[in-house]
Order: sequence, then C-alpha cells, then structure tokens
Amino acid sequence: MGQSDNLKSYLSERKNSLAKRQRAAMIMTHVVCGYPSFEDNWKELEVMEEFGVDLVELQFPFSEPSADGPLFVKANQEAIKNGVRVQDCFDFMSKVTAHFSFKVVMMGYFNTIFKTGQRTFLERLKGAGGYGFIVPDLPIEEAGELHGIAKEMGLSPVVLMTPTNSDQRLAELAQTADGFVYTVARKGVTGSNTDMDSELAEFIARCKQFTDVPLAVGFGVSHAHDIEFIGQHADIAVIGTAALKAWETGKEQGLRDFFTQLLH
Amino acid sequence: MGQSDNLKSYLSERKNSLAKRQRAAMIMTHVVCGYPSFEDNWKELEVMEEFGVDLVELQFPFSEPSADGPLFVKANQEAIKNGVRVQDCFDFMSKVTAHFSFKVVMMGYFNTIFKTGQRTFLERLKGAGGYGFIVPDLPIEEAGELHGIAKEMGLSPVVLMTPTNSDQRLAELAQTADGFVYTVARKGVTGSNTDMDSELAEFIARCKQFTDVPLAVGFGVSHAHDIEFIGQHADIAVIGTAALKAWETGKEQGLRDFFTQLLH
Amino acid sequence: MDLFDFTEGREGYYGEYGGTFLPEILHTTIEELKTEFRKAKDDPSFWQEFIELMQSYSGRPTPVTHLANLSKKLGGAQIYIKREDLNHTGSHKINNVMGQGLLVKRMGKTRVIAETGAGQHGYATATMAARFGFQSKIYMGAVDVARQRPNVFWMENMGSEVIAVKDGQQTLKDAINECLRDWVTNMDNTHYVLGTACGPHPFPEMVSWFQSIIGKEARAQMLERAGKLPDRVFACVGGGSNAIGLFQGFMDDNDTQLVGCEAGGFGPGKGNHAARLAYKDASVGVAQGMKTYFLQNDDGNMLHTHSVAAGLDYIGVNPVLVHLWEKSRVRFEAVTDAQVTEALKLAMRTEGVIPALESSHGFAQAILEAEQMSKDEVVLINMSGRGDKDIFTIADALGDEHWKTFIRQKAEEYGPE
Amino acid sequence: MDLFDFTEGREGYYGEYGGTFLPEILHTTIEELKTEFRKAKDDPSFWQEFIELMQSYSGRPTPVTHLANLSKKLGGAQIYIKREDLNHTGSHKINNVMGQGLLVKRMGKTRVIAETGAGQHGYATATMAARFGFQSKIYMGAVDVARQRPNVFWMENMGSEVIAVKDGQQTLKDAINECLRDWVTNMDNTHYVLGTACGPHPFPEMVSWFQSIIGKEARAQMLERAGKLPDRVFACVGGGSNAIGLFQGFMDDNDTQLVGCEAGGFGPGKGNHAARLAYKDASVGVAQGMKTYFLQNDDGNMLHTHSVAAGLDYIGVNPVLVHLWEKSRVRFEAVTDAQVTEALKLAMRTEGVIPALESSHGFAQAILEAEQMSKDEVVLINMSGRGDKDIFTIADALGDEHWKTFIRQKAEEYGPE
Ligand SMILES: Cc1ncc(COP(=O)(O)O)c(C=O)c1O
Ligand SMILES: Cc1ncc(COP(=O)(O)O)c(C=O)c1O
Repeated sequence: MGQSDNLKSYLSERKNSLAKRQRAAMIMTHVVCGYPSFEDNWKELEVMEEFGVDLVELQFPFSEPSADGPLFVKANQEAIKNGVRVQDCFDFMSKVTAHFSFKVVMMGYFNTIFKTGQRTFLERLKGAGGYGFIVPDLPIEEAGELHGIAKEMGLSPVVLMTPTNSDQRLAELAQTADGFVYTVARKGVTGSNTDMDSELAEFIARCKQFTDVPLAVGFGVSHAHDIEFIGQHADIAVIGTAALKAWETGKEQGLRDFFTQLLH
Repeated sequence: MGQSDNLKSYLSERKNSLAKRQRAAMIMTHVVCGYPSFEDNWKELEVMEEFGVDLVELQFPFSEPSADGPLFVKANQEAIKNGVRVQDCFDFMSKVTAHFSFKVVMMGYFNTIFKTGQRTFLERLKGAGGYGFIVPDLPIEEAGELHGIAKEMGLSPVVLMTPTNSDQRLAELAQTADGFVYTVARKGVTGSNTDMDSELAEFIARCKQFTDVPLAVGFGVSHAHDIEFIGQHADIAVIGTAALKAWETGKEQGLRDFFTQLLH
Repeated sequence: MDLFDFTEGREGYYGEYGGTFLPEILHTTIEELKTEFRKAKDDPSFWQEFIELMQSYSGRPTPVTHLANLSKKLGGAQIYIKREDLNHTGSHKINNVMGQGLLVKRMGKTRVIAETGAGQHGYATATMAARFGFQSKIYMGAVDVARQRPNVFWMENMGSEVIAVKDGQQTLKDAINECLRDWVTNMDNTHYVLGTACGPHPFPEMVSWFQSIIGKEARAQMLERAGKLPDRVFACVGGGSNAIGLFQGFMDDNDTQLVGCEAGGFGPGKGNHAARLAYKDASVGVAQGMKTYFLQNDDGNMLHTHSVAAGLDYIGVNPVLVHLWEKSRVRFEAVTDAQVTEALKLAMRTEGVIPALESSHGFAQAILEAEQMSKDEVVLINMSGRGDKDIFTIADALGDEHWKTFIRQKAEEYGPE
Repeated sequence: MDLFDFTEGREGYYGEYGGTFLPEILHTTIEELKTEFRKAKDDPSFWQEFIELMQSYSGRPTPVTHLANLSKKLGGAQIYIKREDLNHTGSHKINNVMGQGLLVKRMGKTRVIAETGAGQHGYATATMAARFGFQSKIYMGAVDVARQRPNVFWMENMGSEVIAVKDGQQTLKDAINECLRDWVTNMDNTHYVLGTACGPHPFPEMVSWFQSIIGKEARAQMLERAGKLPDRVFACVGGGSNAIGLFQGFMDDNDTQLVGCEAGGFGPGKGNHAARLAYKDASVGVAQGMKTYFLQNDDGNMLHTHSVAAGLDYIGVNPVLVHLWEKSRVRFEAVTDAQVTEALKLAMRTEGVIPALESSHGFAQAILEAEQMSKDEVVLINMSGRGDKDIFTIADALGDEHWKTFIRQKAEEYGPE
C-alpha cells in the first residue's frame, strides 16, 4: 500500500517506479460498482492488483450515463436494476481501499453527488478512502462549490481536457486541474477504438503546455502498443471498456489474458 | 288483351270494369327485368296475370338506382351482374306484351334512356309494345325533349306528384301529366310502409284538384285495406316491394298467397 | 368570365353539362336551397361571415409555399404550392363544408348528411356538424369504411353516425345514392352536404363558390411571392372541387394554363382508372343528379374505377370543368398510380411536405411539365390535402415492411376478437 | 419582465435552475451555439426571416378559436384556444425546429440529430431537415418506436434515419442521452436540435425564444377577438416549450394567471405520473444538461414515469418554468389520464377539434376551472397539437372496438411475416 495521502504525491511515486516495474505508463482501470455484482468486481480488482494497476475508477451507477458507451451504459443500468445504492458503492469502496494497494477515485455523474449533497458526498468519499473524483458531466463553470470542498478535504477533482478545447480553454482547465488530467483521446463516448497517432500526440503535447500534472489518456486503450504510445507521450493509460469486455467473455482468466497481452 | 292503343283509353276501360271485376282499385305491379332471372320474371307475370293485374312496370336495371329502396337496389345490381343489357329488356318486353293482357310501362333511370339516345329508346319501347315510361330521376324541366318525342309516338310519360310539392308545382306537373300520375304516398324510397291515413287522402285530393288523369298511389302498398283505401281516394294501387318479397320468400306460391290476401 | 352567369343559357348548365336531375320529391327542397344560396351569394355579409369563420376556425388564409429545392432539382420552372393541407381537418374539403354549414343555419335545418369516399369530406362534415351542433349521418361505402377506418374513427368520435353502404361497388358513388335516399326521406330537417362540385344544381355552383376562396387567396399570394402570375396551375380532379376552387382565381388570366390532373390508375383502359376526360374511356351521361362525363358502358351503367387515391376514385366529374375543357380553357391530363407515389416520395424528401395521394396527382403532372419549362416560368400546384391521415394507404402503396410488422404486433396485442 | 436578462445573475440560470451541464468535449460547440444564438437574437432581420419562414411554410399566424359551444355547456368562462395544431406537421414543435434550422444554416453545419418521445419533435425535425437539405438522424426510445410507428414512418419517408434506442427505459430520456452521445462524437458538422425548453443553456432560452411566437400572436389575437386579455392561460407541460412559448406573451400581464398542466397519469405516487411540480414526488437534480426538478429517487436515479400522452412523459422540466413557479407567477396543476380522455371527447363532440393527448391536459384543467369562473371571464388554452396522428394511442385510450377489429383485419390482410 502506498503511503501518500493525496493523488499528486502518490502518482509521482508511482511514476518514479515505472522503470523499476518495467512499465511504459501507469495504468488506471475502471469498474462499475455492482456490475455484474460486487463479488465480480472484487475478483476483477484482485486481477488488477496482480498486474500492478496504479489507479482504479469506481463508477457509481447512474440512470442517465450520457457520456458512456453502450457497454458501460448497460453496466450502469444493470447495476441499478440489481438494487445497487450509493451507500453500497461507498461501502464497497471502503473495503477496496482497505484491502488493495492501488488508489481509488470515484467516477460518476454529477446528479449522484448533487442529490446526496456535495459536502456529504465528499465526506463519505474521503471516509471510504477515495483520492479524487471524475465527473464527466460537470464542467468547471458549474464545479466551483464541489471543487472548493474537495480542496478543503484534500480530494482531487480530476478535470478532462479534450481535442476540441481551445488553448485558452485548456489554460482555464489547467487552473483547476489537480491529481491528474484526464485527456480524452478523441471525440465520442467510451468504448470505441482510438487511433494512437500523431494527432493524438500533438493534442497531448498541447495539454502539456498548460499543465504539469500527470496526464491520463482515455477512451479505447486496449493493446500493448497503446500503452507504449501513452508512455512516450503521457503518464497514465486508462483501461475501460476493453477490460470489462475481457471479464464478460472470460471472467478471471479472460481478464488475466487481457492484461498479459496488454502489459507483457 | 285490351284493344286501346294508349294508356289513357286503356285505363279508362279498366277503371270502368272495376265494379264488374269486384276490385276496389286498379293494380300496377313491378318487375325488375332479369332479377332473379327472366324466367322468374315470366312466372311472376303469369301469377300477376292470373290475379288480373292491370298494369306492369318493367324496370330496366341501372347501376345507380338512387330512388329505390334496398330490395330493388339489390335487384338492379344482381340483374346487371347477371349480364342483363338494355336490349334484353326490350326483347323481354316484346314477349310480355305479346303474351299478356295487362299493359306495360317501362320504369328506369334517365341515363339508360339518354345513353341509348332518347328517340331510339322510345322507338324501341314503342316497338316492344310499351305504353309509357316512369323515370323517377327526370324532373319535368329536364324532360322536354323526351316528352316531346313521346307525344309524337303516343307514349305516355308518367309524372310523379309528391306530398312536398306546392300547389303551383302540382299545376305544372299536371300540365305534363299523361296516362296516369304516380303519386308518391310519402317521402322516402320504395319499400317501406306507408300509413294510409287522412294525410295521404288529403294529398291525393290535392292532386285531384290539378289533374283528372288516373292517380296511382305508390310506395309500400301491401295489404287489402291499402287497396280499399286507394280505391276510395285514387285509381291505381302500385304493388312493388311487397310482391318481390313474396316471390323471394315463396316463389309462385308465395306470390299467389300474397295476391290472394291483397285482393281477396 | 363569370362561369355562373346563367342569363344567356339555362340555369345550372355549363354548356350542355350540369342540370338538376332529381326525384320530384326533392323539387321543393332544391328550390329552397337555390333560393337560400342565391340570397347568400348576393349578400356580401355572408361571404364576410364565411371568411371570418374560415380564419378563426380553419386557419385561413393558407399560405403558398415556394418549393425551391424541388424546382432546383428539376431544373425548370419555379414550383409553388397552395397549402390547403394546413386547413383544419387537413384538406380543402372544410371550405365547402363550413360554407354549407352557414347555409344550413340560415335555412333553419338541424341535421346534415354527407357521402364520403376517402373520408376527408365525411371527416370535415362531422367536424362542421359538431361545431354547428347539427345531427349528422355520414354515408360511406362499406369498402371505404374498411380501408379508411381512421377517418371513420374520428367521425364517430365527433358524434356522427357512420353508415357503411353495402350496395353496388360499396364506394363513393353508392354512398351518394344512399344520401339521396336519406334526403328524399328527411328533407324537412335535413340538408345534404355534397362534398364536391358535382351533383344537381346548385351544388356545382355552390361548392365552386365556397372553394373559390382558394383561388382568390392564391392569385394575390402568387403576385406577392412569385412576383407574377403562374404560367400553369395544376390541381387534381376527383369530383373537381379543389380544382375549380383554385382555377377560378385565374379564369380571366388567359396566359395562365389551367391543368386538371386525373387518376390514371393502372393506365388507360376501362376499369383501370378514374380519368373521365384525359383518357377516352368516358362518355356523356346523366346520373347522381347531373349531366356530365361518366365512366360508363354502352347501356349507361357505371364502370368500376380504380385509383390509389380514394378521393379521385369517382365515375363522374364537375360539369363546369367539362365545359371549360371543351372550351380549351382547362387542359386535362392523367397520371398513373406509379407516377403518383414517386411524386409523393420526392415531395417528402426534398421539401418535407406530405401531399395527400389525391394532391400528389397534381404534383406528379406538375413535376413532369416543370422539368421542361424555363427557369423564369412559374407553376402553382394545389396541395389539396395532407397525406398523413392516409398512412394506411400510403404505407401500402409504398409497401412498407416496418409498417406491416407494426400492424401485426398491434393485432397481436389486441388479441383475438 | 425579461426572463432572459442575465445581467443580475449567472448566464443560463433562472433562479437556481438551468445551467450548462455538459461534457467538456462539447464546451466549444456549446459556446459556438451560444454565440451564434446571441447574434441571431440581437439581429432583428433573423427574427423577420424566421417569421416569414413560418408564414410561408407552416401557415402562421395560427388563429385563436372561440369555443362558444363548450363555454356555453360549462356555463362559466369563455374559452378560447390557440391553434398550434394547424401548424405544418401538426404541432408547435415546428416553431422551434425551423428556428433552429435557420441557426444551423448560419453555423454552416450540415447534419442534425434530435431526440423524440411522442414523435412530434422527430417528425418536425425530419421535415425541417428535408426542407433545409440537412442529413438527419432521429433517436427514439425503442418502446416509443414500437408505439409511435406512424411518426417513424413519416420521418423515414422524409429521409431521416430513425434509431431505436434500447437503453434504460427506452423512452424519451434515453433518446436524449443517445443524442448527447452522438453529439460528443460528431459536433463538428452536427447540431443537436433539442425539442423542448430543457437541456443545457442556451437551449431553454433558445427554444423559449422561438416558441414565444405563440404568445406574441396570441396576446394580440385575444385583445382583438375576446376584447380583453385572458384571465387565465392554460398549457400542458412536458418539457415545457409550448407553455413557456404561450406564457411569454402574458408575462407582464399580472392579472393573467398562467397555469401549467402536467401529466397526472394514474394520480400521485412515484412512478404513476409525470408531474414534476404539481405533485410532490420530484426534487431538484442535475441531469440531461440542466439543473431542475426531476422525478428521481434519493440516489438521484430517475424514476419511471407514466402518462397517456407520450409527449408529457418526461422526468424533467423547463428550468424557466420552475423559477416562475417558485416566484408564484405560474401555477402548476396535474390532471389524470382519465380526466384527459374525457376532455378530449368533449372537445371533439362539442367543437369538432381534436387536441393531441398532450394538449388535452390543458383542456382538462381549463374545463375544470372555467366551470367555476364567471361568464365574463376569459380563458385561453394552448392547443399545442392535433390528435389525429395519435390515433393508435387515442383509440387505445378510448378502448375503441371497431378500431381493434380494423387492425386485426389489416394484419390478416398482410399475412404472416
Ligand atoms: C385531399 C383531397 N384532394 C382532392 C380530393 C378530390 O376531390 P375534389 O376533386 O372535389 O377536390 C379529395 C377527395 O376526397 C381529397 O380528399
Ligand atoms: C402536441 C404536443 N404538445 C405538447 C408537448 C410537450 O412538449 P412541451 O412541453 O415542450 O411543449 C408535446 C411533446 O411531444 C407535443 O407533441
């Protein structure tokens, strides 16, 4: 278990150990709480731990996951149908952070936070051992209160940078950036493939002009060469849909095979 | 067989013989040519002859029999469906007038006449031994040509008088009246019952003010008392739907039974 | 030119066409109607009342719309359409019906009857009856009832009784006969709201008069929008009411060609279509109260007719139009079912308008001609109604498989009878 | 009162409601939209272009109609209706859609996407896309596709691709999510034509602005026809666009009560209805791009909703209206499905008008209140759309047996798949 009590120092530690760990980039994975079940989630996390994953996003299921692609949409809906409540997610997060060495950030939609109460939500997040949160439908203009409270509590609000942003906008986003920045590798929702090409490299370079927090690259990472590419240009490879697909196809073994090819 | 060569003299002969024949009124019956078949028509006519019917309307089937009630509408349509043509009707009429003692008038819609050619039609009618014609959809304003030719040929255009006519209109109609006048006992189409009541008596009386040709009373005559009533107020009872119904129910016997009760 | 100036001829006659061929029992009724109509026509306040009613209830004036996309695609004349589809109840039929409603009120009658084929006229009449508080009965051929259930549904819900007529071909002409039968029985309190510019005088004149609102508006609108009068004007012709309604606006504009578009169905040949004038299968006859061209055999019995558009599927035609055709003032053309569905598809895709199948006949002929015309010429089509109520017919005409699946599912949902 | 004067508060906020809650990737797109919209709103020639387009294409101005029969029957206030049903495509949705179409042209985009529930907005968007020559894709919950096939049929025939969304409840809200997903992928050439006054700023303002044409016309028309302003104005509230459109005309007329009529469904109780404000089952949340009242559980997950009117069957509500409700400028009421079908029947029979099931909510509440009002008072209802396109739903709502028989026959005619 890392000793850092915030994302920034944790990630810089992890980054420094990359060479030692023979890893091109840090890895963040994604789990939808309660889908297919919390038991399955636990088993997934065990595999992830085996492969030395650095960070995990625990997604709190929401009924209107408008920034997600089909697989996660289904996951959100099934989880809710299975009766997963916000409190269940926090309880699970507590167990996860107590047990595993990777750090955990909450991922979810703003209504889950808003409806719980922003301060209450962050208090519980902190209490459950979370290090930050990613809320794709909360633009920084609307995030003042939440980010303020987070700052008080030492939680990292992860902001997103996207290829459509102007330089001026990237500068504004950078101002708020904390922990790491989630750079969206392409337009669209989660789950479709991204070309890891010079255009992406340029975009990442552009982001770097405005921030020096670590950069995570998301959307469609699924092959070893993606990791290489991200390692060259950024810091964290985000593994989302591909891992869930592997799990759905082959459970533990499927997921292990996936990580084996990804991280050989 | 009567010797008169026009309707007027024929009817006055027949009227004079009513007492001798113990009959309250003259009787005009109705047959739709070719319905159910010309053979059936012939048998009907034989029964009618048996009962000493004075006049028969032979209806030439038309596809749009808008002044007829349901039973005759069906008869018109079936006849056409059976392939009955105008020429067939004339051929049949020739046979009928050659064989039977009653006189025959053509009944039908104006388009049958118009399409054949008005003069041609009347020539054929004359040739087939017909004495006149009843065309319910031809108002006198539109009948100038047809009536003119008829006059030349000594055929009687039978006009209709109706309870809705003003005195002035009755006077106009009377001017054209020839042979007999068909007084419509009530509003509506053929086939429904008419109350033989004081209102009808008044209407007939009103007609009599304007014409002295014989008056036929039509629409719904079906009982002996109707004949009595008509005998008291007018001259000719028109038997339409009731006879066809009797035929359809019981063929010759049905028709005989019907006339027996009607004319006891 | 006043088509309805009878001082030089017989009242109700247009050349040798028209007239009043009705049973004697209706003589008084039709005279009363003529008188009331004449009074109304001579009374400017009546027209004013009519206009105001149509404005506040039916949304008149309806606009003309320039179909710039379609015109460009064809590369010929500029195409405009008169938007009768935007009327309340979705077609020009309401013009005539509301006008007659006002007359009925004047005559003090309390009950109306009407025939209907496609159902548009019945639908309009049921609407009018509800609005005026008249009792109403709508006669409709049983075949039409079966294929036009949506319209029947609305008529019934607006309080009309709908009678499925089981005589003859069980279509429009049979419904007309049945109306006449009702009328000869109930004329005291009943007015027969005839749905097109056919039947005995004064109906052709009366319906034409009420429908002339279309042409009056359209002429002024074309001058304003297109900056000139149309070179050609197209309208579909069933009974002929929307056509005469629009054409009247341009009767004296001798440079404006008037084109009546008939139902060519499967093409020429008796029984294949409902084109009385454009094809050579019809002849002059007298039926349904008037003398005009009918699709009939040598005995004067009426032929079966066919059209994809129920509202054009009729044996006879407006006697005024026949007269204008003989005088070469109106040209008649027929377009086939196949041409019509193509025109409909084109209109939907290029302009977002859904002409009724009837109106699509005008579109089809106009499209054919516009393509050959020059870019500075202008044509006007009467979009007499909207097609969305004809969904069952159009889906069938287009052979839409999703639609069939939907209907099967619905039927399953309803379960057996 | 200028509802959209943000100088004293945050842009896009109405009290504490509204805002722009969108993924960062849409930031540039939404900023561009705001800028273009602001330019258009500040440019009087844009509004003029919009008005002219609506006149020539959609038949505006739509009239107000006095329902004298219904008023008399109820014995209370005089009832007037604003006839948005007479618009091209049959509802007020076209106002917003054509307006956005003009904006899309300004922005140089070539593709539009839209969500639709009842199908009216999708139908309008498909129409607009055909007319403007845009590519278009319409997202519709799979459940709605199944029950609103007629609208799908027309959308497809006008050249739109219709996507059946199989996520979530497979209804409107899920179609919105799917639109957002398309938008974040294709924002370069694509505009999202939101169908109601909901979603992220500037949509509530923009849709309200285009729909304000209703209220502008209606106020002048009421003064002319009724000789006074209405004492109460009723409009159904789904997303809230027709209501805000009409209400804006009377915002400064403090003696005119504004009444929003929500879908009471089976009555109060979570899951039974779609009443966000009239019942007590909703609470403030943030979803689908905005902060407003939602029908949601304690975790912020959305509840199932129900209404006989698909167009009102929505979890959220126009933030502008919420603000006006909190300020007591707009009163909210809910009427149940049963009340609504009764109101519909009454409207059909007494006046010959067929309000859409959505609009019938306004009728139902107005009927309740008018009865209690005095004869010299005046109420105005927004007849936001016509019901004839909803024949499947209405026939089901009324349990019409003839209709079922007809559908069974049709299915038989089509034979098995
Ligand atoms: C939309 C529409 N257009 C045209 C017609 C044809 O009638 P007319 O020739 O009288 O205009 C009909 C008849 O039902 C119709 O519904
Ligand atoms: C006719 C009609 N009225 C009202 C609505 C509700 O939408 P809004 O509240 O945005 O007017 C709809 C939505 O589809 C509709 O079709």
